[in-house]
Amino acid sequence: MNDRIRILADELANNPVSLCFVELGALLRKIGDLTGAERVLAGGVARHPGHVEARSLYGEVLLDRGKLRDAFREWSEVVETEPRDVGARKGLGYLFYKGGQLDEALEHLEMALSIAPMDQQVRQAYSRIRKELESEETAASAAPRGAGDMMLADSRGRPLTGGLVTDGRDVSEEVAAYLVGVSDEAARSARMLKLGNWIWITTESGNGCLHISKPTDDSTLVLMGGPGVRPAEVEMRAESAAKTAKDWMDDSRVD
Amino acid sequence: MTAVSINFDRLLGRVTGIRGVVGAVVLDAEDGLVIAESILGGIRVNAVAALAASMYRRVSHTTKAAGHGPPDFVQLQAENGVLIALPGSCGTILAVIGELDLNIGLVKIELNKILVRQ
Amino acid sequence: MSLVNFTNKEITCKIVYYGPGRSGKTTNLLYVHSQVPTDRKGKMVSLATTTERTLFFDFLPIELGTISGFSTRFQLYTVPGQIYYNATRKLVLNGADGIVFVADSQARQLDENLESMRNLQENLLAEGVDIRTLPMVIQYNKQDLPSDLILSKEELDETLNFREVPSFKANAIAGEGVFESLKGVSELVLRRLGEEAPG
Amino acid sequence: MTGVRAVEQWAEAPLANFVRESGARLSLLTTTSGQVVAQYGFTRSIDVMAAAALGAGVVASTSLMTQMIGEVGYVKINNRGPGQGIFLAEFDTPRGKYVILAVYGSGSSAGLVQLFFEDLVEEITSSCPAPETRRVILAEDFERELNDNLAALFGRK
Repeated sequence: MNDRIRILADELANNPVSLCFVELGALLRKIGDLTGAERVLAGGVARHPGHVEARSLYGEVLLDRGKLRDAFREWSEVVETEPRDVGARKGLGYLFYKGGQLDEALEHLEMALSIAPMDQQVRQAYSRIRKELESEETAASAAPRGAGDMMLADSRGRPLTGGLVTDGRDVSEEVAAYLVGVSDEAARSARMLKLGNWIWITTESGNGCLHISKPTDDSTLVLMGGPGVRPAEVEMRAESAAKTAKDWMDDSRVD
Repeated sequence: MTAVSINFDRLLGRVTGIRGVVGAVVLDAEDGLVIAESILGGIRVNAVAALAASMYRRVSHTTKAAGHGPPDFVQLQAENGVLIALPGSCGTILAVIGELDLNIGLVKIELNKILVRQ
Repeated sequence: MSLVNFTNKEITCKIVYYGPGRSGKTTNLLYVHSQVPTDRKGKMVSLATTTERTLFFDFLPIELGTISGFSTRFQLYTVPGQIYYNATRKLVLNGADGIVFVADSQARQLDENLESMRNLQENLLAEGVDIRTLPMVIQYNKQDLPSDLILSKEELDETLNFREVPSFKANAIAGEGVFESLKGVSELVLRRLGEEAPG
Repeated sequence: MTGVRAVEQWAEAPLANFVRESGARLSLLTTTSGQVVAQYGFTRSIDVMAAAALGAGVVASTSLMTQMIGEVGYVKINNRGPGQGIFLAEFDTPRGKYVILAVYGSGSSAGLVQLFFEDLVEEITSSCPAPETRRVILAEDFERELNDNLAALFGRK
């Protein structure tokens, strides 16, 4: 790789208008020479402002260098010239996501997906941001008493929406991972002891209570009550939250 | 009969005397094996012990992950009845099977009294 | 009895090394273990007493390879030779597909050999197995000892080999006759498997 | 895919159910003479055989000891170590006696293993066929293959 870099650098030195700067910039980035890559690409795009691929790559190098504002400017200009540039759309999607502007991020990723529907990276980013957006909406509607005490998890041990916070620490993922085992064991115990289907589990300990239920076959809802909260109160809230969760799950399902 | 088993028998007698309680089992929390039992026919005693221990263990993982520590009381509510698990002394669990309309509040009060007196 | 998996085409046979105490049964297994490459053998399990005599049994599984399209495995067992371990011998004998009777060639051990052969017959009968129908070979071990101490193969055949089964001279410590005995019993076991219905 | 390898196909589903429900890490169904009928979790077939031989040996010797003290009934042994436990038991079926060995860790318990052992016995008893009679057809010159294999095994080739 270093030989190739040397050849390209020589060529560029002899012929500064050569388009080999794109390959050289990409190789320098690959070997971790971000400063070199930025310098070569900055020079190149200044000479060839219409070279969309080079500018998209330049945006990536700027992002690597932590120059988010510059990367944003570069990619914005790229999509003005070429609205179908997937790299720039991905980059803008990421920058908006970092800035907490989920709607805008989604818009760029939607565009990227329409151009490259099989791009796994885009698909994953898109579905993650969509879920986050939806979870914000659900948490807002289902948890009027504030976030951090209610979570819906899927049947594979992952949080779907909402979240659990204990002593300022997000415990959602850990709890979600164990919920699958609880739910499976509850179903088995109820069946084998001839108690029919299980409806919910409530636990009480020194630091509070948990209420676990299954709003749908493929989800588990858990509500957490602090030390002063009565289990019966959590149980009542769980009932209405289960209804909301069921509706949300039904709406989210792709036919 | 040993002193320990006499205590368990007395405890089980009092628990099964509570209205709506169908049966009760004292079990080893780690092994899930029966230590003492008082249960009506038709229910597999060893199933109650093994499953209650397993459920208590799995629920404990969850409550610990949530920062709540091990549970003092676990209630599984099902369509046709209730399974309750409470940790006892020396690594035991008391599992109680109750009817659907079991008065949980009363059960808790009674169990507290019984467990304190043991 | 041999276990045959017709779906995966696998045969597993149990071969028991039988004989009086200190005749060299474990030595046979140790030699096989030392010869077979690691990927073709399992761990040699040996339940021995502090005096290095077999208490329960020795066990060595080996992957023989493919025979007529069947991937073939042998489980080699030894029994404790001492008279007082007969209960254990019976256990190990249970379900055997073939026997390697390891006799001690020393003249003074002749009675022990005879007693062990009689004991084998008795234990098999208790399991409902007629010794005449079970694949067996006899190995006359310790043939390396001075000739005035041992009996010849012919003399030993005369006394012990009344069924006229294949017999082999051996010096198990050096590995002589070990291969031949295993080969002999394997042939008999597999031939019988082809003749009879497996259980 | 159940992860169960069965020499006799009727044993696959019952052992798979047993492993799934009991949470056993390793499990082995053998004849009382130590022949493997089905197994779950072992990676090398020859390690399975050692476990089978030892398991069958322990069951057989325990059975004799219980007879010596005048007890009757099937052997059922549970040994729990600090990390893992071993459950070993024999049971009867229309096909004869079998031995089950299960190794379980902290995700399971002696109670769960014993509970689902009862179900396993029931399942096997009702599903195992009577011993069938099928012949192994070996090639006429199987001795040649046998000799080649043995010679290769003993490094004589």
